[in-house]
Amino acid sequence: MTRMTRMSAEQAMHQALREEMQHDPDVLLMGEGVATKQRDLVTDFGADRVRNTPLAEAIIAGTAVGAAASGLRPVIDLLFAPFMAYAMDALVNSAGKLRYLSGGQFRFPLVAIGMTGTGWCVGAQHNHNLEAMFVHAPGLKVVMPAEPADFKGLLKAAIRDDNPVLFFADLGLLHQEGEVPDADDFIVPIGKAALRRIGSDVTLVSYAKTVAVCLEAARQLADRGISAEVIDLRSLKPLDEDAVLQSVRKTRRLVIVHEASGLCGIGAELAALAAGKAFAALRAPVVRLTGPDAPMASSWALEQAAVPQPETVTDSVLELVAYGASAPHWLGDALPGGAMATEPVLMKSY
Amino acid sequence: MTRMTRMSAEQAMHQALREEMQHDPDVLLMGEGVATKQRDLVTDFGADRVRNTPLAEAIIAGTAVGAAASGLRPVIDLLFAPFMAYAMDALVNSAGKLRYLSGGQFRFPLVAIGMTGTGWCVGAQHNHNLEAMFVHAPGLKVVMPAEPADFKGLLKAAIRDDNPVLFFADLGLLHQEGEVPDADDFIVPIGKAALRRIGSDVTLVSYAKTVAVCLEAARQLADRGISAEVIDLRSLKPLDEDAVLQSVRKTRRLVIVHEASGLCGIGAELAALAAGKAFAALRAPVVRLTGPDAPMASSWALEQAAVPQPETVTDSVLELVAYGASAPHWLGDALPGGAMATEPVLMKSY
Amino acid sequence: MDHEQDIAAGPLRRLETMLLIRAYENQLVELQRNGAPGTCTSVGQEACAVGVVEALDVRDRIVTNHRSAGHLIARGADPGRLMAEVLGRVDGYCGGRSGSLHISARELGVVLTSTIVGGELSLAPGVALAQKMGKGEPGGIVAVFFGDGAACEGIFHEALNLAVHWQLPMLFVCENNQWQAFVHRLETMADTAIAEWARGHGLPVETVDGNDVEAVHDAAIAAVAGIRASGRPCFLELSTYRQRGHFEPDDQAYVDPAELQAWLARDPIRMQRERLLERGLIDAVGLAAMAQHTRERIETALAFAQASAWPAPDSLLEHVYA
Amino acid sequence: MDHEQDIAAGPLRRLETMLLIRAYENQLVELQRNGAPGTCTSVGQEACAVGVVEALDVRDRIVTNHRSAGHLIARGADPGRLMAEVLGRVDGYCGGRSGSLHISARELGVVLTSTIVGGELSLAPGVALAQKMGKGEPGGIVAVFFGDGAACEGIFHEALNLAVHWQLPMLFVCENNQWQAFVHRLETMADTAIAEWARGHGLPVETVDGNDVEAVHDAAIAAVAGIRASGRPCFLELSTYRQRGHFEPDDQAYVDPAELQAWLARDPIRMQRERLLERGLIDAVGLAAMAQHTRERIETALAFAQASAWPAPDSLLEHVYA
Ligand SMILES: Cc1ncc(C[n+]2csc(CCOP(=O)(O)OP(=O)(O)O)c2C)c(N)n1
Ligand SMILES: Cc1ncc(C[n+]2csc(CCOP(=O)(O)OP(=O)(O)O)c2C)c(N)n1
Ligand SMILES: [Mg+2]
Ligand SMILES: [Mg+2]
Repeated sequence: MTRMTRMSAEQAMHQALREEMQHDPDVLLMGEGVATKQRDLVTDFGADRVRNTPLAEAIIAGTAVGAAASGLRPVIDLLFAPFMAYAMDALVNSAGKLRYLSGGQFRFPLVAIGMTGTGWCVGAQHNHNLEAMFVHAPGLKVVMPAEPADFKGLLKAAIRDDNPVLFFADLGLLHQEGEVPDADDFIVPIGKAALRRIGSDVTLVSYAKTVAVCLEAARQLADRGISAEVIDLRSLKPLDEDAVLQSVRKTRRLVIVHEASGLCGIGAELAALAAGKAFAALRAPVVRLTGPDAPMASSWALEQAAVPQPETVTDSVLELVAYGASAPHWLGDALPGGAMATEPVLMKSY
Repeated sequence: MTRMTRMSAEQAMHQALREEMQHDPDVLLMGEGVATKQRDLVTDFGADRVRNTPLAEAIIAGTAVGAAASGLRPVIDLLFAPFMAYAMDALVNSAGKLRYLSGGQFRFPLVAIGMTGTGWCVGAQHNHNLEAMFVHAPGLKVVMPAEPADFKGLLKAAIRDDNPVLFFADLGLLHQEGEVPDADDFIVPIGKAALRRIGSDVTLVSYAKTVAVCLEAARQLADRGISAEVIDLRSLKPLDEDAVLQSVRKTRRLVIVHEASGLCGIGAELAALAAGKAFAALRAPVVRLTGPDAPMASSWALEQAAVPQPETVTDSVLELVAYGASAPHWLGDALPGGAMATEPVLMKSY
Repeated sequence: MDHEQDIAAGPLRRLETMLLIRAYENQLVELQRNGAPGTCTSVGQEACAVGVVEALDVRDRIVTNHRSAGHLIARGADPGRLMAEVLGRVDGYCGGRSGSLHISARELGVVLTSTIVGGELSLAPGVALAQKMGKGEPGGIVAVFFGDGAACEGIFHEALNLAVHWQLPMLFVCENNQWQAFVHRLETMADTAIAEWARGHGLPVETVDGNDVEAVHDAAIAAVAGIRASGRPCFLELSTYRQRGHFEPDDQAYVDPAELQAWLARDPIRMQRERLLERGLIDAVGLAAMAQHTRERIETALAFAQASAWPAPDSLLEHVYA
Repeated sequence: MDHEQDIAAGPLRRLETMLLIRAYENQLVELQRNGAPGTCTSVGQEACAVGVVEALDVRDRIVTNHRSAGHLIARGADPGRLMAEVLGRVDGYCGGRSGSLHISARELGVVLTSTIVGGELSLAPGVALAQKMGKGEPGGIVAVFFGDGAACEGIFHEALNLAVHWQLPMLFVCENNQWQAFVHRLETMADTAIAEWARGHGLPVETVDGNDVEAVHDAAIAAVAGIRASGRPCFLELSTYRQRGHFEPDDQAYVDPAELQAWLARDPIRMQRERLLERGLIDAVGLAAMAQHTRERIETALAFAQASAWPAPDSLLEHVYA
C-alpha cells in the first residue's frame, strides 16, 4: 500500500522540489526570495542551486530558458501569475518557439510557477487566472492542480518533462491539506485528468479551486437524485480530451466550471471539444460557469461574487436536466412538426 | 451615394490616422519608426504628435497608458504582434485593469497596433496570431479587419473609443486593395460583425485573412448546390454574439475558420457560444478549422501547410451537410432503439 | 502662508504628517491581526513621503506603488477613505475595488498606482508627456515613487531613457529601503548601484538621507525647481529602511537584527522630534497635543471605514469599460 | 597553428572571412530581388563579427540576433546550409523552420538566436550560468551579440545586472551600427549612451572602432582573457555602420547620404585590404585568388541551397515538443 503523509499543497510542492533536486543535480531553483523562504534547500543543495534573484522577471525567465537549452533543468518561481506579463517574451517567444524554430536542436526543460486566484483580496494585479493565455501559446504545457497529492506529483512530472511547463498554484488551495504519497517516484502524468466522482446524468469539468465547488454541487445534486460525474482536469495543456469526451458521451450533459474568465478560456475549449467531437451524444446545451470578464476586485464582497458557487452549479444542472428530460421537444423541426425551441439562458451572467 | 476611393489596407489605416489626428488634437502616434515611415503626418501635425520612440515596447505601451489616463489619445504601433510580449504588463495589467481597480476614476483611450499572420515567411517570432490572449484578458477591446474599408473604419472607431483597443493587422492583407469610403465620419462600430454572404445551409465564421478563404469555399460550395453564409467578425472583443447566433439558428451548421491556433482561440469561444446558446438549432457538430498548435515556421512550404485552405473548408462543409442529411440516425438513443452514433472526425488535424 | 511662517510651520507640519502616517499604518497592522487584508506598510519611510510630497504643488501629479500610504496621506488623503478602501468598502477612494495595493485618488493628483513592481515607472512618463503637451496645469511635473527593487526591473532603464531623451518633467524618487520583499537588496545589486545606474542616463542624481525629512525636503525643493526651470527630469535616491515586514503579517525572521536596530535608532519620526525639541520649535505639551490630535483622526477614520458598506455584488461589472 | 604563423595568417584569414560574409549576403540580396524572403544583412559590420568570433575558442558559445550571418560564417558555418535555411529548405541548419531570422547551429556553438530584439540578452545569461555550473566545457564563456537598439530594451539592464552580480562569464558585444530599423539611434539616446549605461553596471567597458577588424580582434582577445581569468563579464561597444537597409528590400530614403558616404569610406573590408597591401601581407594576385575562392564557395552554396527540397507539409508538427 502507498504510504501517505498529510500535508498542505504548499508543503507538497516543497517536497516535490526537494525530491527532484535530490534526484537530479541539474535541477535548480531561481526566483525572488526562493532562497529566503526555502532555506533548507539552500542548506542541502547549495546556494548555486537555490538562487534568490534580482527583482526582474524577464531576466529570471530568460535565464531559465537559456539554462534549459544548455543542460540545466531550472524551476523558476515568478510569484503571482500577473507578474508573468514581464516574462512573456521569454516564456512565449523563446521557451515556446525556439525549439521549433531551431528545427529541434534544443529542448527547454523548465518549470515556471505562478500563484493566482481568489482568497487573499489582493486584486487583479495579483489575482488573475490567465492560464488560458499559455494554453493558447504553442510549445508550452500547463498544469493547475486541485489536491496536495497532485501539487506534488505534477510538479515532479513538470520538472522531469523535457518541455517548458507552466505550473499554476491556486492561492486558495495552498494551505489546504490532503494525503500525499511519500514515494519519491510518485509522479502524476501531465495530460491525465482525474475522475473525482462517478456519475451518469451530467459531467462537471473543472480544475483547481472550483473542483471542490463541483464536488459540493455533486453532493447537493445527489440529494435530489441527480448523479453528477466530476472531472478534475489537472493538466490544461495537453488536455485530456479522451477523459472529457468519454464522460460526456456517457452523461450527455456538460457543465464546465472555472474561476478564470470565460472568453477564450478553458471552458470555451472544452465546450468546443464537446460540440465538435461528442455532438451526437449531447442532450442539452453545454454550460460554462466562469469568473466574470472583468479584472478581479480586492474587496472580499466582490471577490466572493466573482467566483462560481456550488449553488450556481447545482441550479444550472437542474435546469439542464429538466431540459433533457422533456427531450424530444428541443429537437425542433428535426422531428415531424416540431417548432424551434427557444434556448435557455445558461451562462452565468453578472 | 457614398464616395469611395480604391486603396490598400495600409493606405486605409494611414488615412484613418490622418483624419483622426485632424479631427482631435489629442490624438498622437508613437512607435519605432512611425515618424520615419509617415513623414507627411509629422509635417502636418508636428513632431510632438508623431513620435519615433526608442526600441522599447514596454515603455512605449506604458507611456501610452499613462498619457491616455491624462487626457491624450495615443495610438501606438508595436510593429509585429509577438513584440507585444514586452508590452504585456502595460496592456494587460495596466490598460486593462487600472480603470476597474481605481473604481472608474480613469479611462484609457488608446490603440495598440500589431501586425501578424502568414505571407512573409518570417517565422513565429513575427508571425503569431495571438489576438485570443487579449480577448481573454479583461478590460480590452480587440479588432482584426479583413477589408480595406474596415481597416479604416475600425481604426477610426478604435481611436474614438474611450477604452484600450488592440488593433491587429493581418500582414497578408495590408497590400490588398478595396473600395474605401472617403467620408471622414466613416466609422465601423466596434462589436459589429459583417455578413459577407447570405446562405442557408451552413454558417462560416471567420476574420482577417481567412474571410477570403471562406468566401472562396462558399463559391465552391454554391457550385455543388450548397448555400453557405459567411460572417466576418471584424471585432473579436466584444464579439457580435447575436450575428453569429442568428445565423447559426438559421443554417443549423457552424464552421469557424481562422489562422490562429485552435486551443482557447476565437473558434473555441464561438463553438462554445453555439453549443451553449444555439444548441437546439444545431444539426451537426461544430467544426473548427484553424492554424496548428505549433509555432509558425518560416519556410514557405510550411507556412502554406499551416493555413486553412478553401478546399479544407469545402470538404468539411460537405461532410457536415451529409451528416445533417441522414439526420435522425445521429440522434442516437434519443430515438427509440437508436444506437450511439460514432462521431465523425472533423477537426483538421496536422 | 508666507515664507517666514513656513520656515517655522513646515517642520512641525512635517512631523505631524509623519505621525499621522505612522498611526494610520499601525492601525492597519492591528486590523490585519483581526482578519482584515494585509498591507505593505511604509513604517520607517515616512520622511521620504512627507519630504517629497510637501515639495510638490497642486499642479503636480504623483504616481506611486504598493507602499503608498505615506504619499497619499502627505498629499492630504482622508485616512477614513483610505481605510475604507483597504477594508474593501464602497467609501474607499476606489470603491473597494483596489484594496490597499493600487489606491489612486484623482482628486488629489495621485493619478496612477500599480502594484506590479515597475508599473509606476511604466506609467509615469506618459503622465508627464501629457503634462508637457498641455494636459493638466502649466508647469506641472510628475513625481514617481518606486523602490530599490523596481530599479532592477528593465522598465527602470526604459523609463529613464525616455524621460531624459524626451525631456519629460519628472522627479524620479527611489525609496531605497534596502529590501525587495524577502531579499536584501545587496543580494541583487552592488551597494551604490541605483545612483550609478541613474547617472549613466545623464540626468541630475542626488543621494539623500531618506530618514531626515528636512534633508529630503530640501533636496526635493531643489529638484522640483530644477525640473520646472529646465523641463527635464531629476533623480533622487533616498536611503531609508523598511522597519516592518514586506506585507502584514511578516515575522521578519530573515532580517539581520543588528541592521534593523541601527536603522530603528535613526527612525525618521524620532529624528524630527528631537530636532524640533532641540531647536525649541515644540515642547512636551505640543507633542502631546499632536499625538492626541493624530489619535483622534485615526479613531474617526476607523469608525468611518468600519461603518462603510460592502460594495453590492451586482456592481461587479461596473467600471470594466468606460 | 603556432603563434608566429598566426600573426601573419590571422589578418589574411580575417580578410577572407569578411569577404565570404559580404559575398554571401550580397547573394542573399540578389535572391531577394528574385522573390526569396528578405533578410537583415550585416554589410558593413563584418569586422565586428570576425574580430570577435575569431577571439573565441571551441569551448565558447555564441548567442546572436536577427543580423547573424557574420557571426555564423565567422564561426565556420556552411554558406550552403545557411542559404538553404534562408530559402526555407530542409537542408538548412534548422530544417527551414527558422528562415534567416533565428538561425542557430548547435554543432558550431551558436546556441540560441532570437529575432525579438533583446531576446539574445534575455537568453545569454542562462547559457553562461549553465557553463559556470559545469555544463559544457570548462572555461567556456558566452559571447552575446546585440545592437544599439537592443540596448534600449529593459532586458539590457536586467541582463547586465544579473551578469555582474552573478559573475557570469559573458562577453557583451554591442554592434552599434547607428540604426534601429528606420530610426537613427541618436533619435533614441544620447551619443555616448550605451557605454555609459554599461559603465553604470560596474563592469569593464571598452569602446572600439568596429570597422577595424584588428582593433576589434585585439579588444576581444583581451576581453576574453579577462573573462576567463576573472569569471566576470566584460562589455565591448563596437562602433560601426549598417551600410544597407534594415531588411531587404529597403530604399534607405531616410538615411543621411553624407553619413553613409563617410562610413562607406571606412568600409571594414577596404580598410583591411589596404592594411594588408601596405604591410605587404598580400598582393593583387593574392587578392584575386581570394576573391575567386570566395566566389566559388558562394556558387557552390547557392547550388546546394537551391537543390535542397522543401520541408514536407506533413512534417509541420515535428519539433513542437521534445
Ligand atoms: C513584477 C512584480 N514582481 C514581484 C512582485 C512582488 N513584490 C511586491 S513588492 C515587492 C518588493 C518590491 O521591492 P521595492 O521595489 O524595493 O519596493 P519596497 O517593497 O521595498 O517598497 C515584490 C517582490 C510584484 N508585485 N510585482
Ligand atoms: C522587440 C522587437 N521590437 C522590434 C523589432 C523589429 N526590429 C527588428 S530589428 C530592429 C532594429 C534593431 O536595432 P538594433 O538592436 O540596433 O540592431 P540592428 O538591426 O541595428 O542590427 C527592429 C526595430 C523586433 N524584432 N523585436
Ligand atoms: Mg525596497
Ligand atoms: Mg543598430
